[in-house]
Amino acid sequence: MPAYSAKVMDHFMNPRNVGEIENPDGVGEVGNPVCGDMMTFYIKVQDNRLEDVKFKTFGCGAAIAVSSMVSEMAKGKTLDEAARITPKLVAEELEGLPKQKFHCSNLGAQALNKAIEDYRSKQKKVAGGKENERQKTRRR
Amino acid sequence: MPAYSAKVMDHFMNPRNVGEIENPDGVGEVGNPVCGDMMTFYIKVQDNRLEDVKFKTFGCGAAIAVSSMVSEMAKGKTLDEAARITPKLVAEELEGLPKQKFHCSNLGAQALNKAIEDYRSKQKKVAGGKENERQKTRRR
Amino acid sequence: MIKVYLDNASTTPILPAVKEAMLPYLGEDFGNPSCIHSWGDVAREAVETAREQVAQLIGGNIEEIVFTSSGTESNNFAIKGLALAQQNKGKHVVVSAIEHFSVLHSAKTLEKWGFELTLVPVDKYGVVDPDDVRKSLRKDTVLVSIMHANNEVGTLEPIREIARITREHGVVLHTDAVATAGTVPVDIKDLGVDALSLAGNQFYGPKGAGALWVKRGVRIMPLLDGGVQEGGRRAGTENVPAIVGLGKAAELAKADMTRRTEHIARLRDRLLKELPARIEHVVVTGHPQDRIPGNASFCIEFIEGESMLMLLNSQGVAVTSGSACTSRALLASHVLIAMGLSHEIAQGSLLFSFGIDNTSADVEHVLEVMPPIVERLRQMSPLYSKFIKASKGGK
Amino acid sequence: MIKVYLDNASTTPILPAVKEAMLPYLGEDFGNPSCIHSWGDVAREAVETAREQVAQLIGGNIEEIVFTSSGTESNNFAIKGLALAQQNKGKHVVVSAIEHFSVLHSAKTLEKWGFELTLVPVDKYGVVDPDDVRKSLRKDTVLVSIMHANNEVGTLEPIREIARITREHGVVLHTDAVATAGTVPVDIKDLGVDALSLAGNQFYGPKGAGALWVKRGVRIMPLLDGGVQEGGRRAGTENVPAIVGLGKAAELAKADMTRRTEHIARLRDRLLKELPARIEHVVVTGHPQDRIPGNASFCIEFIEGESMLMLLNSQGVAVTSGSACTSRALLASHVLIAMGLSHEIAQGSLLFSFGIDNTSADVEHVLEVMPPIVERLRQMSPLYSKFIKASKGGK
Ligand SMILES: Cc1ncc(COP(=O)(O)O)c(C=O)c1O
Ligand SMILES: Cc1ncc(COP(=O)(O)O)c(C=O)c1O
Repeated sequence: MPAYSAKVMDHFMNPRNVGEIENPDGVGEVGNPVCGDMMTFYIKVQDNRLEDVKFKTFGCGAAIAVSSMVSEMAKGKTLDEAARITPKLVAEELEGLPKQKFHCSNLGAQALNKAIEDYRSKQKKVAGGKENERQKTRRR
Repeated sequence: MPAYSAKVMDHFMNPRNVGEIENPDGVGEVGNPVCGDMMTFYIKVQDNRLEDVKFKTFGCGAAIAVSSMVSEMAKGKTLDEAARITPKLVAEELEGLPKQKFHCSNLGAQALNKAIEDYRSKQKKVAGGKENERQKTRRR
Repeated sequence: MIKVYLDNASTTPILPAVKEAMLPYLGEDFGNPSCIHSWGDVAREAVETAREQVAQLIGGNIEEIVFTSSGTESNNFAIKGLALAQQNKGKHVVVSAIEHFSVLHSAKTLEKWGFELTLVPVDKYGVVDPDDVRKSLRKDTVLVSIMHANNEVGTLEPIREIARITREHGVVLHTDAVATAGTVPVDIKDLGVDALSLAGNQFYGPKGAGALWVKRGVRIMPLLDGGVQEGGRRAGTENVPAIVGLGKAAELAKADMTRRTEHIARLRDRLLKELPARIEHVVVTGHPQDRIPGNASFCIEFIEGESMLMLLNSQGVAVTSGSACTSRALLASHVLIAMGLSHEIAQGSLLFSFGIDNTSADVEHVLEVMPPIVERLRQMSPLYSKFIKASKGGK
Repeated sequence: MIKVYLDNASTTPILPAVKEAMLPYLGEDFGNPSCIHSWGDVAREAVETAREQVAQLIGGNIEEIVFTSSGTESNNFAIKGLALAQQNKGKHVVVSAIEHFSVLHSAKTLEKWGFELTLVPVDKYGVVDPDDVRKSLRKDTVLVSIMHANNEVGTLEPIREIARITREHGVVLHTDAVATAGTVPVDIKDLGVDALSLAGNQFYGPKGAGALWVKRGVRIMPLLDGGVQEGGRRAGTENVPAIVGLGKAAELAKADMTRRTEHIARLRDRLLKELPARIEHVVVTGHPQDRIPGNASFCIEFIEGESMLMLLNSQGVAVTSGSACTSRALLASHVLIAMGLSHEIAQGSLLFSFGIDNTSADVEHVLEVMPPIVERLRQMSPLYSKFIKASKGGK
């Protein structure tokens, strides 16, 4: 292995929160197959908290482990707390990543943030527009 | 060893005809310590034949073996025959020499030839001059 | 746990007889071959025997063999040394787009040194068209290097035809035969090349010994300057045990080649046929027929290579993905891209490379563990879910 | 026949514990360290352990160690790689006149590539004057390389003082420590150098593994292009068994250095003192005190080295003459000539190099067989007869 920690191996072999959320409150997709990794994060928000987080990832062992770890770290946190999950924190929680895999932790944090942003931008539209009610109904 | 043949090793370990000849009929010295090898050949001529051949050599194993072989090949030959001892013949008699030692066989043949030339040039002087008698006496 | 080594393209196990041959030189016979004493003699004779064995393997003369430390060194030596030795004639070099990085990056270094470089393309099977080589030649071309077979997809290149062209034009031709020498018949006269790289750890010899064969009369500059070892072409105390091992491995390879090839190709053929039959969306890469016997290479769509390797490893199976072993992970193999595959598909490359120790049971094990691994990763893959949704008629 | 190996400067025997450590990697643990599976893991861990052991030996950091195939490769890599990496800053390089050919000829290759080269002289003991290094420095000097100790005459160089000067001038300093690392304490911080070469076969490790230590932040161009092994600084499949052996040898050398040095120096000192006492016209070469512990080097007047080696060998004694092992025979050692000896005297050079397996009996054997050998060759030598005649008052 590219010298992965036991924690990375655990999250790779037993990834938490794999999957999609039906009618998610936010979706964040980063990366692409050309650069080798692609992650999609789905979030469900309840009372400003991440009630559920799921992901799908195409990529190396580190990409999968990072996705799993990010999802676990984010779940239950408030949106503001979750937005403060940095690549460094993710790598630390995973007990380190090989140098050439640092970008995976970047991607993971980015994907989560994108999902949060997605949720927030939708919220803004909701607050400002009359589709308010229609959306609420659809999202429940 | 630099891949010396058994014959070379034999002539190196038991060199024939090492030494000097007192009052030689011809002396040939070639090489110098800068290039690594130096040979001095001494010859004694009787009835146009090499009655005795001796050498002193400073140099590598091949230089010593070549000197010994040349002395052995030359001994008993007529001057003309001896002058036809080529480096190639010497190397063949020694069952080959490593490439980087070819020059040793050149030196050996050269030294012998120089000694023969030395003898011949002295002879010319003798034939042409009046020191004829004095030289003869000294040389016997 | 079942352990199945199917990464013989990365390095092979060392044959017991090869190890045995090496041991004295790690013990009593530790001498330096350049030295003028009996320890030196023993070491020198061992090296010269190995040189004979390697020369025999490829049909060369002993003075034409230069020992190196690896296939990589042989290739660096060839590309840089042959080009530099001829730079007064011209500064243009031609290599194929699918060369091993040790050739490709050496050629790039030549570019930094003022040479011009032409990369010859390949078709979808990874085959170089000799005509493309012909077209690439210029007045100032001094070197062409085309590999004998590609290590990732196994495709054999038409070296004979290429050699005919380079000979016509008086251009030196090097071939990287690291993936073929000791595995399939390699004869330098038959191929018609001027220089050829090989490495012992590709045919059950040790790591640490390779060779470059350079045809008599072809000039080359040393890569390693220093003493006059290897006829002044490669300085440095010879790695005697590894060279002895390389020689022994060459001898055994020559003697046993047909049997080995048959055994290996039989196993490989089953995998090449069965894997795509058991798993959907699998692309076989490389040439359908003209490939080295041990190579079974695929791209598994929608998933990425490293994660497959890791899950296969958890099932005891050792394989490699694209050029994973020599490139920064995550970059898709330059070989597959040159063959026209998309990055997306190239990321899912997987190379099973068979060796003489493999058995039918190994193939069956792979055929058993692969489908669930692929399934599991596809379930995780956003690309796969997109594909499924798209094929169901959209989101 | 008594067999006495006194050529440890050419290569040392391999310690049984070193061989033992290597064996698994010639057997089951044959993996390629770059590979992503358990065979790769085992090999990679072994290489990283060795890296730690080598780093410890010289006080460096693990990421600063690059494994190579030999001292020669380390030196080529250092000289060419450090100079090329800095050529935008300047193209002037300084090395001493007594460097090993792997440094000297690398520097000459740089000259062909447009660099300028200054050779710093040495005194009669082979010592470089740091002030000469200072004077050689120019605005465009990018690299200085001075060996830590000379392998032929054993003289230790004032690297610390030289490092002070190069640091002042912001010039990169490399030292060839092949003759010292693993033999005497070598600490890169204490020396103050920027790069340092070493080789395992100089301290009871195997042939085929050396290392270059390059200080963090110092740029270097690869000599071997290709894969990303060794952090992209040295491509090619790692020679795992040899690297493991180098690591083990480094560990043992560090642990056992004082005892080894005392043992070796004691034997050496006796020979240094006794040989000139028993044979007339013998010159001790190298520095009287500042020399590596195993080195006893002489010039035996009026006779030539190779023939001495051959006769010594016939008495079971293995030694070397000047740079016989790495130079074309017959050329007098460039080291001795640089020290001011005449070609005539330099031709008679003889190097006895002691190792941990030598005993007092070995020295006594040498002292016994040497005088008749010298006598015999002198009787054959035209130089000697000239000398005798001259000292008797001429012909
Ligand atoms: C075709 C080819 N060339 C060169 C090499 C380089 O060999 P090494 O990494 O042993 O130096 C390889 C290695 O697998 C190869 O397959
Ligand atoms: C000082 C020094 N540098 C470099 C080398 C080159 O080492 P190798 O021939 O093992 O490559 C040697 C070899 O003895 C040496 O003594």
